[in-house]
Amino acid sequence: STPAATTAPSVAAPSVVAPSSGAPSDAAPSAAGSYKIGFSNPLGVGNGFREEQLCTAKAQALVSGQVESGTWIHRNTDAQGQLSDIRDLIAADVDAIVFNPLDPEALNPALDEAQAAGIKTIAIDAAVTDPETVNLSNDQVDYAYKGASWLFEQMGGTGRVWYTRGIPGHPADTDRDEGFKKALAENPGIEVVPSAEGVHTNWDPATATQLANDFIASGEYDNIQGIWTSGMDSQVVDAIKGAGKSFVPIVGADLRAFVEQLLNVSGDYEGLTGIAVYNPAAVGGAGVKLALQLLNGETVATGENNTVLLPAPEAWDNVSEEGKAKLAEINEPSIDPLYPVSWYIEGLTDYTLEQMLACKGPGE
Amino acid sequence: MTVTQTTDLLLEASGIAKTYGAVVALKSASLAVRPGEVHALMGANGAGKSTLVKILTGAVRPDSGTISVRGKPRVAHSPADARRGGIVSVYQEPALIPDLDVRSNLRLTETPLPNFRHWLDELGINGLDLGRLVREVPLATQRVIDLARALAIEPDVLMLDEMTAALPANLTERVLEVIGRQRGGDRSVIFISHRMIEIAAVCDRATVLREGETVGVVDVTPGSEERIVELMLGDIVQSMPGASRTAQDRNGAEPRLVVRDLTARTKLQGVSFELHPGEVLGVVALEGQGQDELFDILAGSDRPSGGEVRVDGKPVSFRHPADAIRAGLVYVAADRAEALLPQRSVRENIALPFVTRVRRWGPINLGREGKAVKGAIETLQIDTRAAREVRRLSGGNQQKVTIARWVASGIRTMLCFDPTRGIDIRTKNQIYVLLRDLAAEGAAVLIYTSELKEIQLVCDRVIVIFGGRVVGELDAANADEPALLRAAYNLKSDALMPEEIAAEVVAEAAAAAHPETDQ
Amino acid sequence: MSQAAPTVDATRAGTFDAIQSALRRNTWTLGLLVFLAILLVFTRLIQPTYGATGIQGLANSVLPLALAATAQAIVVISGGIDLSIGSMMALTSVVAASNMQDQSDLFSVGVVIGVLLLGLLLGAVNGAVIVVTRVPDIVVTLAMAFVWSGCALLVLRTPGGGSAQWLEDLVLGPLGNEWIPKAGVVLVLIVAAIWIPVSRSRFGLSLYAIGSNQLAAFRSGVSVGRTKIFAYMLGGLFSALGGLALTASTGRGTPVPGPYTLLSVAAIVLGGVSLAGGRGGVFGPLIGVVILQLIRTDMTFLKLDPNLATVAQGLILIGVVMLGSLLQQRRSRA
Amino acid sequence: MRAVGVAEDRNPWLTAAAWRSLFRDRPVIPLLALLGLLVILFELGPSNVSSAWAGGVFRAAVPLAILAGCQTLAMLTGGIDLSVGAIASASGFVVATLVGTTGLPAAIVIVLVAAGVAGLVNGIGVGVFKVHPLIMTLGMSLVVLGLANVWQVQRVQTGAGVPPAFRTLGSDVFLTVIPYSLIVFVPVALLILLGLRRTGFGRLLYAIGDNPIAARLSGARSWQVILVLYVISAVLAGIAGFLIAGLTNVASVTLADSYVLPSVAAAVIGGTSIMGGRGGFGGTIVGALILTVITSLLSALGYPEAVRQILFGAIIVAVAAAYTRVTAES
Ligand SMILES: Nc1ncnc2c1ncn2[C@@H]1O[C@H](COP(=O)(O)OP(=O)(O)OP(=O)(O)O)[C@@H](O)[C@H]1O
Ligand SMILES: Nc1ncnc2c1ncn2[C@@H]1O[C@H](COP(=O)(O)OP(=O)(O)OP(=O)(O)O)[C@@H](O)[C@H]1O
Ligand SMILES: [Mg+2]
Ligand SMILES: [Mg+2]
Repeated sequence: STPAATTAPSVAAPSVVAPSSGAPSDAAPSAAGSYKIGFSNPLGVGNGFREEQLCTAKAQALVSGQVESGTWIHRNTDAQGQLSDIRDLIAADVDAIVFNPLDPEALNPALDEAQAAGIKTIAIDAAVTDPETVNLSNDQVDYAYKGASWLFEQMGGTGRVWYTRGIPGHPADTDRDEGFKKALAENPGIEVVPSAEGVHTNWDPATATQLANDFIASGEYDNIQGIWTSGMDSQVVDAIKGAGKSFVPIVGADLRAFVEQLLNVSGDYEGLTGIAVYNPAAVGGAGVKLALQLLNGETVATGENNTVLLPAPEAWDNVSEEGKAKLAEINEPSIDPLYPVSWYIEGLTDYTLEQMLACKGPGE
Repeated sequence: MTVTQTTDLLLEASGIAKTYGAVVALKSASLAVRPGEVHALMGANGAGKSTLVKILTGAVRPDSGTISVRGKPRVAHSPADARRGGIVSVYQEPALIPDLDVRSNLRLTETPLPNFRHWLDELGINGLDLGRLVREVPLATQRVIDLARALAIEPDVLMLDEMTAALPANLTERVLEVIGRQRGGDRSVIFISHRMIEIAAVCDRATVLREGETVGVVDVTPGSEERIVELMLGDIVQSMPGASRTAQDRNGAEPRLVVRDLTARTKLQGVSFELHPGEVLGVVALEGQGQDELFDILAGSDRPSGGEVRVDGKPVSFRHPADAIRAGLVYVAADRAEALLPQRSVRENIALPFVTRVRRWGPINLGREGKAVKGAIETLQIDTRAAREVRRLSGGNQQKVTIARWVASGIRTMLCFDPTRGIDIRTKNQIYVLLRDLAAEGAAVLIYTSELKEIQLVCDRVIVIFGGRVVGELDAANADEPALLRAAYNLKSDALMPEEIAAEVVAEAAAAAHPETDQ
Repeated sequence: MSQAAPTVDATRAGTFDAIQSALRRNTWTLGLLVFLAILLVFTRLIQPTYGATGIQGLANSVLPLALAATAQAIVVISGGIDLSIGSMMALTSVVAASNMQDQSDLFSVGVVIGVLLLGLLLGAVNGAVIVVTRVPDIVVTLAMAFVWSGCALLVLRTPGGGSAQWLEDLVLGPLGNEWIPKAGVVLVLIVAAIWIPVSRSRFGLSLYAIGSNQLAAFRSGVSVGRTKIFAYMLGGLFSALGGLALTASTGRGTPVPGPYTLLSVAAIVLGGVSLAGGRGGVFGPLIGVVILQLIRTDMTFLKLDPNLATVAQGLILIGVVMLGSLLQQRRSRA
Repeated sequence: MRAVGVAEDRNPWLTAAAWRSLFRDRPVIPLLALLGLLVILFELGPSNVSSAWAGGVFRAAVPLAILAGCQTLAMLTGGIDLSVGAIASASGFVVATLVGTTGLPAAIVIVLVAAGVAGLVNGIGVGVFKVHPLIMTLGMSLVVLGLANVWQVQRVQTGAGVPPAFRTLGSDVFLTVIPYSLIVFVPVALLILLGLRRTGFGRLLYAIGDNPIAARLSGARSWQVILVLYVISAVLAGIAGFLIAGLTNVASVTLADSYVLPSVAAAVIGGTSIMGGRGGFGGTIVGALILTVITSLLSALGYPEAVRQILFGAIIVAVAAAYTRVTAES
């Protein structure tokens, strides 16, 4: 099954663009390369975004042909644990470490040690403050701003919004909060519940569902006009449906389950309006590609904070006809429902959908 | 010198009472110790000796009573407090910390090391490695260490609670010698032992406790043993219903239980006897003569190292109490703490054996169970007002529950280990009658009792165990208390044994009782 | 009648015996050391570049868990168990981080001292509640785990704060020789500085005493309740040190407890501390922590799924205890 | 013939002894009162008690109550089962990954058998090798968690495929109050309640926890009981895992981790003694409800997580101390 071939060509987004499935054929796995890549993901085992991120990284390492082997550390731990994982990778003598940081500052000592050992360090999905590390991230501020602006507009600029967030202290969560607050400042009629700080789902689907259930059960749900989620979207929608309440406009990410809810594929989500903001998990693959570029001595243009920003996130709602069409296009049925549908980033990743879904790195 | 000294006593206690829940350990105990004497504290098992010692040394708080040291009221609040006041005890149970080495144990109690070494030498233990962990040191040595530690503090009053029970002969001798030398100074020793010979050897006076009360103080002189025993036993038991003794008809009937040459390490050395249906066989022994092991083996809790046990003619070998129960040997423990589920109801306690086998794990037939339990409760006349939790029953009723358990499930052979310990006379009578009734219905009963007067009331026959051997067998008719006591102390006839022989026998018995696996 | 030789077997004192008994008493720790050495050799074999950097990383990785394990060891030796260690670490870590951020060095020294006192206080509360209510240790400390982590969230809702530079420098990098990690030196110094005097003191003996046999301890004149509270206070102190280690190594305070409570139990059991109390020391658990971490590192080198390291830790834990109880049963049968 | 207690003469409600015995013998009644108080607080405070709210509370309490049931059974014997979280998570997760290939019934059977094997190993460790239950089940939870993670990496799936049947069972509510999870819970609860009271096995659980020596002397082979106990506990944990997966609509390998400590707490609050021999499932159910209502109350009042945790802890200590006091031997 190669559904990518049918949908990909028609995607003509300006920023995050689908490659044609044939595009990366020139980068088909060649003889094993010489680099060793280390990868560290410290949490979200079972979280679709994080799983897909790992798979894209593996797939990119495979198709690059330059990677001899990868050491993939994908487990739930704390900042101290990620420090120790990065140190293990240093000791394992890898050439580059691609990691999703748990904290913007905590990892700096280990990153310094890595650089001292001649290892390239690339933070993906969120930034660290270590000056030598190249950060490759989605513009999380803009991500939040886009979705929130759409939501507040839907609400007519007034009303109460339930604000659910990710992991407290996580760089991406902090950035998204900034974007959300920016949109909020432009819409003085909007009130945030339960508090301006929102509630944290820890990007854990189970926690998100629990919070939603509690929120609905407490009766507070009846007093709100909109919901902003940090990617724990389909869980909230299902909780609302489970409680038999009517939907309010909701902001989510481009996870397939949510996209399908917005498209009302199953017919159970009549009346649901919402917007899916792209948050490509392919940042994992892009990170590996970037690491290889650095290893090959290519110069990479970075902006402020030594950061390479991914193209501005797209966002598609199910209110406009254009949005509906786009949602239908990007809905990629072979992808796991909890994975983001934006499985590639034009120009920054080279693998095919099948390679991503196979989730195998070099030598595996 | 301005204040008139009201007493020349070193330690005086009076009206001491202590109850543990429903158990009265001490009712009204008094004790007066003069300076420079070795004072024996005597009493049957459970008379309250240890409790009194614990109270005097602050290990236990009395409910009431007064204590004074050198004429001044002084109540110790903890053993450390008592030690500061010059009162130190070697308790019945070892008080050394098993996981610390000897040196650390000494530091813990702030014992002066040279003194300790001195006393250790005196007590006959040379070259002890102070770096050894206590749990690796043999029990007898532990006891001596405990004693040397106490002596090293040079206390005013030193209490020794059955300190010699676990010692081999030569150590016992040294200990007695050392204690004897304490006489005449201004320090005193309170000495507890069940061995008359030791009392006679070192003690000046003896205070006798019975059922928590001081019943007399005796000067220890040759011949005073009889007087002490008399005091320990109390009045002759009030009229009890004469147990209906069925005529014994053993002809043809196969013995229910045959024990041949049973040995258990050093504790049992070739015990043999037979138990017949319809018979109540008594076992009489002093503390620690191997009776515990005998009952443990028969109940399936312990394994013999040699010999043979036959039940209904078939040789048996039990690996678990369940095996013994299946063979029809049920066990009533003396220690209710071992037998009862304290937080469960009377019903659950009685019905426990019903459900132990895997195929009885399913739903309980409550009706049938209720009937069986009710029957047993009625048979034993258990007061069930506090039936929800067995621990709230009185001691006697608790003991009845442990028996009722087996009555409810039907008894072929019952092993009773001191079943009337610490229960009242009425309850005792009920239990005696019950045992006779069971025998009359064809059950066989083996009963060890520390209350010698029970023997004639329940038993048909009695065997006496001493030093792990059966040293005598008496018919119930001849088994009056003096006779039994003499037999139990292995004293032949009315005359006292020559001292050397007695010492040897005691030594042998002690060696046999030497529990090296403890701790 | 008196025989020449005493029937009681009392070994003669002698240096040989002393060494022998010291060896026998520390068999487990020595065995662990041997195992660790083998593991290091194995590590070197599968990863020939493993060297000074690896050791540095190892030391930095084990520091917080090592301190947690020390805390747990002390409490367990005294016959208790503390399920609130991870929460106390979180609380002390956020208190340290939130007060140290952007402060002068002098002030941050004050903060460190304050945090250590806080650790003592938290431990004292744990111990006092146990002694006063007579509720089993495991229930009280489980409940206190909720309380302390709730308090941590009150101090900092999200990871944040900062660490004084000197504190970070204290545990980061080598000390002189590249093979000597500061974190390791600091760990050994701290543990030795606190534990050796304690264990040599009468109080230390009391700790073992109440864990070994409470009744005998009481009769030996030990104040059981007070000793128990002290044990938990020491546990609190080491938890605070663990919290400071977290702050120092990450430069932040994190209010959500890490996995330290349960891993500390695993580490002490591996390190030869008996859960029944009274037996073991703190150095065995320290080696245990290093072994647990090194196994994880080796799995990384072998490119095995890091989650297999978790499986291995569990199996080692179970295996060790089963072995221990088998030996115990054999000994008591013999 | 036997006089009834003195309390008869006076108003039984006024004597301290009467209160003591109420707490001691019927802990469920004061617990229900506490629950009622909390519900009234809820009504007075943030919001109105609606049937939907009740439905939500029941739905959330069911998996907690089942896991607390595992703890209750283990605690009655003086044990504890810390592996229920890992087993529940793994069960929910593995069913979700298997259901596509094997179909639901087969997946359920496979998973419950696997859970039972984990429980069997627990039981062998605790019952035969006499490993401390805390260590045994902690080790087992590490093993199960690790294996589930490995499985996850092997399968390359998020476990998103929570079977619709589980979703209905775990999260749907009938007539706004009655969650479908009661279909599972009621039989399970009846089984535990009756099993503890009316079966030989239940009696033995209490007996072993109350006095293992007495149980042994009465002919019970503890290891058999403990073996079966941990198997039952693991299977119940597996079932709870299905419900949690259904409740959250996701299956992840850490799904039920956050339930472990509350499950112990619910059992303790419900009056089950961690020392064994005392307690029951009735109290545990109320304990689980109390914890759930507190959570709901605090989140409705807008209190942060911090306050909830502190309150949880305080309640556990207070209730446990009260039990210790009233059940202490007089
Ligand atoms: N901690 C306790 N709890 C309940 N009952 C106790 C306790 N300690 C002692 N008793 C009971 O108090 C009574 C007196 O016990 P104590 O130990 O003083 O007897 P003793 O005279 O020393 O007997 P022995 O010669 O057997 O040592 C016994 O019935 C005993 O069962
Ligand atoms: N805590 C309690 N709760 C309810 N009933 C109790 C409680 N304690 C004792 N009882 C009941 O009161 C009665 C008297 O008990 P107590 O223990 O005082 O008897 P006793 O005189 O010591 O008898 P025994 O000699 O058999 O020990 C018993 O029937 C017992 O069941
Ligand atoms: Mg009584
Ligand atoms: Mg005594």
